[in-house]
Amino acid sequence: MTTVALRPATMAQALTRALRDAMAADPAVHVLGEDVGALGGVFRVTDGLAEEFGEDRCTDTPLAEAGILGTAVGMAMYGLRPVVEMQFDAFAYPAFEQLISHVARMRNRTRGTMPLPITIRVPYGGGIGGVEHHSDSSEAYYMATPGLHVVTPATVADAYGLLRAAIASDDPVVFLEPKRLYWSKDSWNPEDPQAVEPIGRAVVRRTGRSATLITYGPSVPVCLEAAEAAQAEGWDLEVVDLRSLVPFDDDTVAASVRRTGRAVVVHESGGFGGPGGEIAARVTERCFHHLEAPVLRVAGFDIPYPPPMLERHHLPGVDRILDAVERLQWEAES
Amino acid sequence: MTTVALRPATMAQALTRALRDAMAADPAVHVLGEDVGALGGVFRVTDGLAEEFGEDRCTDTPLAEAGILGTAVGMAMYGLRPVVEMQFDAFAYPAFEQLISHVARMRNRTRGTMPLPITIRVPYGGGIGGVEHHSDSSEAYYMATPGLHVVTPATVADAYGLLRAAIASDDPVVFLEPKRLYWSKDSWNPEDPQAVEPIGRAVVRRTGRSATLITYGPSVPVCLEAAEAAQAEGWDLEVVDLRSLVPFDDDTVAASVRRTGRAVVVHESGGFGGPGGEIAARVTERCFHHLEAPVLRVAGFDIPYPPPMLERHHLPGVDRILDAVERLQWEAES
Amino acid sequence: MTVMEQRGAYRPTPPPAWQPRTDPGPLLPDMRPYRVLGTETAAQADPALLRRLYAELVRGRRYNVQATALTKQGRLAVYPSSTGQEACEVAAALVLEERDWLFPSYRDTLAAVARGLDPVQALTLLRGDWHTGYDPHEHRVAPLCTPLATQLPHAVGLAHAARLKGDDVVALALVGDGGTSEGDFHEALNFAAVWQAPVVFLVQNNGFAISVPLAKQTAAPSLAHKAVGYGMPGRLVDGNDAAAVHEVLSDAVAHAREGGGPTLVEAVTYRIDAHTNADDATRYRGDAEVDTWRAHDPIALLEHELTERGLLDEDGKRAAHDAAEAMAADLRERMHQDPVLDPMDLFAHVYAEPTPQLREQQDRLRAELAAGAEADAEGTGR
Amino acid sequence: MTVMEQRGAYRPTPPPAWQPRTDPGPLLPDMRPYRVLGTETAAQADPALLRRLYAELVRGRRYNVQATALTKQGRLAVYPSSTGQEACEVAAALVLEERDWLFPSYRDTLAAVARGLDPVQALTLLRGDWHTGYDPHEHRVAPLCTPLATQLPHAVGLAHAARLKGDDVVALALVGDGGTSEGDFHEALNFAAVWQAPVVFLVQNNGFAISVPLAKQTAAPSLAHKAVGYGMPGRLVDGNDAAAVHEVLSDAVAHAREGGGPTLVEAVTYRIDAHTNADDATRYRGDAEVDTWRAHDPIALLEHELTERGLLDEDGKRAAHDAAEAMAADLRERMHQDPVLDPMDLFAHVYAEPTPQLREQQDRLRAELAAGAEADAEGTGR
Ligand SMILES: Cc1ncc(C[n+]2csc(CCOP(=O)(O)OP(=O)(O)O)c2C)c(N)n1
Ligand SMILES: Cc1ncc(C[n+]2csc(CCOP(=O)(O)OP(=O)(O)O)c2C)c(N)n1
Ligand SMILES: [Mg+2]
Ligand SMILES: [Mg+2]
Repeated sequence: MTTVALRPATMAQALTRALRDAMAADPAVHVLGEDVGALGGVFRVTDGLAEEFGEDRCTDTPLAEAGILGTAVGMAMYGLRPVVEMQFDAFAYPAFEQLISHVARMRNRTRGTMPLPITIRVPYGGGIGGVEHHSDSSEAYYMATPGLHVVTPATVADAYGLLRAAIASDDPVVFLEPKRLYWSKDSWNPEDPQAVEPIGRAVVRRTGRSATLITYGPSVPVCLEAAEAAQAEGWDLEVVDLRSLVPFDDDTVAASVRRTGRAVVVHESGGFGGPGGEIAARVTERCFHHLEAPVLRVAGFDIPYPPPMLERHHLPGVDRILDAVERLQWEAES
Repeated sequence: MTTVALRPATMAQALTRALRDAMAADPAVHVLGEDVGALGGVFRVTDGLAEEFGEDRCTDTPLAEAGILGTAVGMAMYGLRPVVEMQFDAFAYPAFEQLISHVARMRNRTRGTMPLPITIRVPYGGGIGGVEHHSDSSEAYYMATPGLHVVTPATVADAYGLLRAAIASDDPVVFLEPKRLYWSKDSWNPEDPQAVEPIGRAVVRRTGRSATLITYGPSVPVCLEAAEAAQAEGWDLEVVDLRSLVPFDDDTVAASVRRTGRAVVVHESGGFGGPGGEIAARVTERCFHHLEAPVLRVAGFDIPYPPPMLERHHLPGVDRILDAVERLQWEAES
Repeated sequence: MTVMEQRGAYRPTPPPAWQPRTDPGPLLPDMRPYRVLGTETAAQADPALLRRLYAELVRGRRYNVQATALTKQGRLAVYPSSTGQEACEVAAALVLEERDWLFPSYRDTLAAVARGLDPVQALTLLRGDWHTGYDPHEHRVAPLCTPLATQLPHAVGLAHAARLKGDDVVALALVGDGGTSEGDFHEALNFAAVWQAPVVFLVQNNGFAISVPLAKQTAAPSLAHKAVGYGMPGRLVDGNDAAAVHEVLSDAVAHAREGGGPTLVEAVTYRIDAHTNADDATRYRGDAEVDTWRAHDPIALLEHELTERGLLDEDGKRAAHDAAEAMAADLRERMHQDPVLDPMDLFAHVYAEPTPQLREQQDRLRAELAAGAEADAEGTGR
Repeated sequence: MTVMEQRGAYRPTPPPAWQPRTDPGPLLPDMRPYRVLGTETAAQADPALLRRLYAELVRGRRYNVQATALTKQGRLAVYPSSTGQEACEVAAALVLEERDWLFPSYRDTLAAVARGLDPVQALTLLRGDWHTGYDPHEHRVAPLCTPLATQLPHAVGLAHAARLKGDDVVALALVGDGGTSEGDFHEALNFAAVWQAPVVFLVQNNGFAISVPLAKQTAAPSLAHKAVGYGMPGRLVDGNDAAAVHEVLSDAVAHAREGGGPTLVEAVTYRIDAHTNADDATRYRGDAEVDTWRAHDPIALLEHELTERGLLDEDGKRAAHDAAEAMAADLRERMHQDPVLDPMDLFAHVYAEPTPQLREQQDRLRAELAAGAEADAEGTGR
């Protein structure tokens, strides 16, 4: 085993590095979006790319999200691999028709002759004090759209690895970047041959025996924190980071819940019609006779995302997770 | 009890009647959409309205769904009650930004001072031999959007009653009309004072003791048929027609499942990330200790809607429902 | 900081950054649709081209008639006829080189066929056995597009990509008059102009969007006038005059090929048939209007010109007619064969590799089908 | 039916249905932005109006400076300054009657304030205590709109509704240069023209959409030229010339009020500050460009005119300045008070009546808050 030099970086930096490496490796990779050029994106994720690869490879588009995604479709039809940046979650909505009616379906419509290797980067979620329309968790819409992969990293290393995998994928990938983790820091080595993560595999971030917290993206660190806090109350919680919502890693999730017998799904997105329902339902289908309690959900409320001064009441935090764990019918335990 | 004269009508006719009665009752009600005027809509639901109420009350718009919904927002801001027709499910997608970012949020954004009483009629679902983009089941998107009511009738009487209620509601309602039930016929009386159904109440369409089929819209008749067929195999199935996905009638659904101890959710929409996950999860949360088996789901496949010649393989039919019922772990029964 | 400090110096000049980005004059279309047939310009038209156009128009009309008949015979789920619009359909196909790309809407199977696509493949969507019946790369024809105007940004992106790669490729995108109202029309034209992409937009203004007449769709002087708002030239042409449409489109394609950027062409034409076989046009228009347009029929216009100039005799007409009948007979025969379908295809192309979830569903359907086949064999069934 | 039977008669006339729907001539904007200050036209301007504009500009600039300062003091989450654009903001507010409606974007809190809205209420969105800080009906100011161009169809719908009801109401909608690229811009202008709705669209072309300069946004001769594609007049005006903006907008509002339909006005101006306090403008533009615009400052232009004509002396300046300072002091003081927030409001306005599901969530939060308060009181906590 060779020793690899680890370097500290933020998630935003890891994403930039992933884009840069992908562009260097394959001239077909083009970045386009609003303010991705000279400005380097409002979150600076495309910083330096226009300078290094030229404006034809990293292009400031007119402000029109359907136009951005629609032209990316045409570019992909001609063999390019566009990486599109949607500036904020809610500003991807104008592109939904292109996404649902074309991006997700083109391969299928054409019996596989016209795949669309498009990566759609969407900074998502709250916790950054953004005013309305800047903090939506829109993953439920993407999950309900067959033909898309839906991926979201929670660590610096995964940000790099999964984005590389997304760009390398011959299918469209909605790549959800948790805004409030952009500035999270960690040590990681992009030259590690294992740096590129296959899409579709969940990972157990913390092992435990009492119950499983199933989560992804911005809620992963919160769940890890909750697991630490739970230790003090005598619960040994396992934390599964899904990483990929589509495809869904049933095996990893079900194996964990079969071990622990209890589960809570945690996400920031609204609960009703959100990802948690799907996850709880499929876990229950697979682990029914192992479950000591129904799979519970801790999610954002079913309300439009709150204004900055109230968002802390909305976001699933440690206490709310622990409350749910407490409701997992421990009395039933013999 | 007064005797009421029942008249046979199709669901499409009941919807027309609901629009006409609502327009006659309240001059603020305006219908707008593509081809809703002289043509009477591609499904003839607005037949005769332009003639009776004038083109200012029933207006053919330019072809631009965001424009239709966006101008409806402005009309509602000025006190009108627009009823918008989206020509087909997939053609509502261009209006998603207006829907999610404005229609669903305006009341909340303005602390209740600017409610938007808009009804958005969306013919949805398959089974009519439509070419691509004409048969989507898009209810998962609407369910995941707080601020909307999501309603869908399965009977002629409900089509009338729920559409009247939707138009009367001070909140935006996405009114999903099951395309393949447009020509379903039944007897009903619009003058019956109970004709207007409150939004948010599920109804038990068939009582049974063995298991509950939870369904809505186009799948209701299929479930009733399945229940009849099941009788022969010794299962006495209850069928719950949700009618309203938002708000969700937890009480009626949970009461049924507590009685029967088993449940299958049936819908045409794709399974993954579809309504069934939410429904199964919330039923399980509420009825865990009454359940003899996990709540199962019978749904469309997780694929883009098939071409007409293959759609019968995709749509949940009687056999698939009975197969699911069979998997409800009857052996476990003492 | 006070207000006074913030304020700038005094310079009562015009706003510093402003200058017209383009001279609008050359972008504006003429106020009358450009015509060739029946005018003096016709004398300059290439006889070979006119004869070719004639043969294609006759074939195109026959194709429309045949496809409409197939709906009545239950062989097509639906058919949006381009009867009356054949000059546009045919010219759109003929002005392109092999390496160029065509972006058709649902109404433009004829353009795809005129470009070389097998008519049966072109009709697959409308027969209902699959969404797209051909490999788009083969004849460089994008999938027939149903959601209005959504194909336009695709054409722009493809043309832009080709230019970035240094390839000499032009994209021609078709859209209806109604489709110009969609946001995607606007966004596509804007991107095309900003990027100077080699793309040509052809609006077939056939007077209606299903039942909605043009006057309820736009208040613009013409749809071609929209071009100026994007900084591209707009051209207005008689869409039933095949020679005129061919010339205007050829010029636009050449302009794009030379790096001149996009053009918006509005072809004024008329939808002689109903929107589709499922539509009842009598609900929104009278016969009289249709008749005025029948008198301006694209085939009649061209036939008259060719006959007048001695370029077409009865034999020539018969030859075109016979070729059209042969195509129709072949189409009829092949469309009367049931397509062979495999339900398992439903899962084959959703992703490069089916997800584990799709694999499960695939297995379930396979088992169902096997059980069904067995039951059928045994003459039983639930 | 054969092809021959299908074909129409011969009539080599122009396409029957086609006629220009409007004469494009009068719709086209002039090629230079309209100016009043520093030109001969200025002499005809109403002195009272010019003085009023001056006072408002000074107040507006002070408001921008104050709001920017509040971001540094942590009292605003974010502030998109309209420094340099005050002439547009103020004129937009002043040309409207009480009963008219204003549709601002996120950058237009100043227009809302100039229309009479309490500055603190106008800043609620940007402070972050709620999404909209005022009842839109009170001053007929729609909620500040963040998703680009989405407010434009709202303005059209409202104006159309008012006209249908027989009310004399005009809507004025503000949008940025970047926002003109969005599909909603297109759809809104098209609906407005087809419906002849009494609405005026004011594009503040401030040169940038965050970092993206106009040349990457459009290739049009001017943004005002887009008007012709909708069949409405386009007007180009020097957006730093308050008298000119006021005149052009007044004309457009009067035109709309008289039933003449919509107008598109492009005001050429410049965003002196960064996009918001969070933006770093040095990444995409140089000081030199900003300086040329500082020299074309809207206050300086007007002040020079007024001074030259003896309409403004030092006392007058002082009075305007003092009024602005008073406004700023009041704003500062009130913005330094913490807003009183009730987390339960999160559930209060999602629907007219909370759903059963929301009621449950509301109860849960209430219990959490009570538990937290108890824990706080006991000095404990998890
Ligand atoms: C986004 C979208 N909305 C609505 C429709 C339904 N629709 C199909 S064709 C049509 C009319 C289109 O008219 P036009 O663009 O003039 O083309 P034509 O049919 O006349 O060729 C409509 C409204 C659609 N296909 N896509
Ligand atoms: C639909 C949408 N996409 C993206 C954004 C993010 N965004 C906010 S302001 C802005 C630039 C807008 O530029 P412009 O319209 O010129 O207005 P200005 O900010 O210059 O006043 C962008 C891209 C948004 N608010 N809405
Ligand atoms: Mg048309
Ligand atoms: Mg701007």
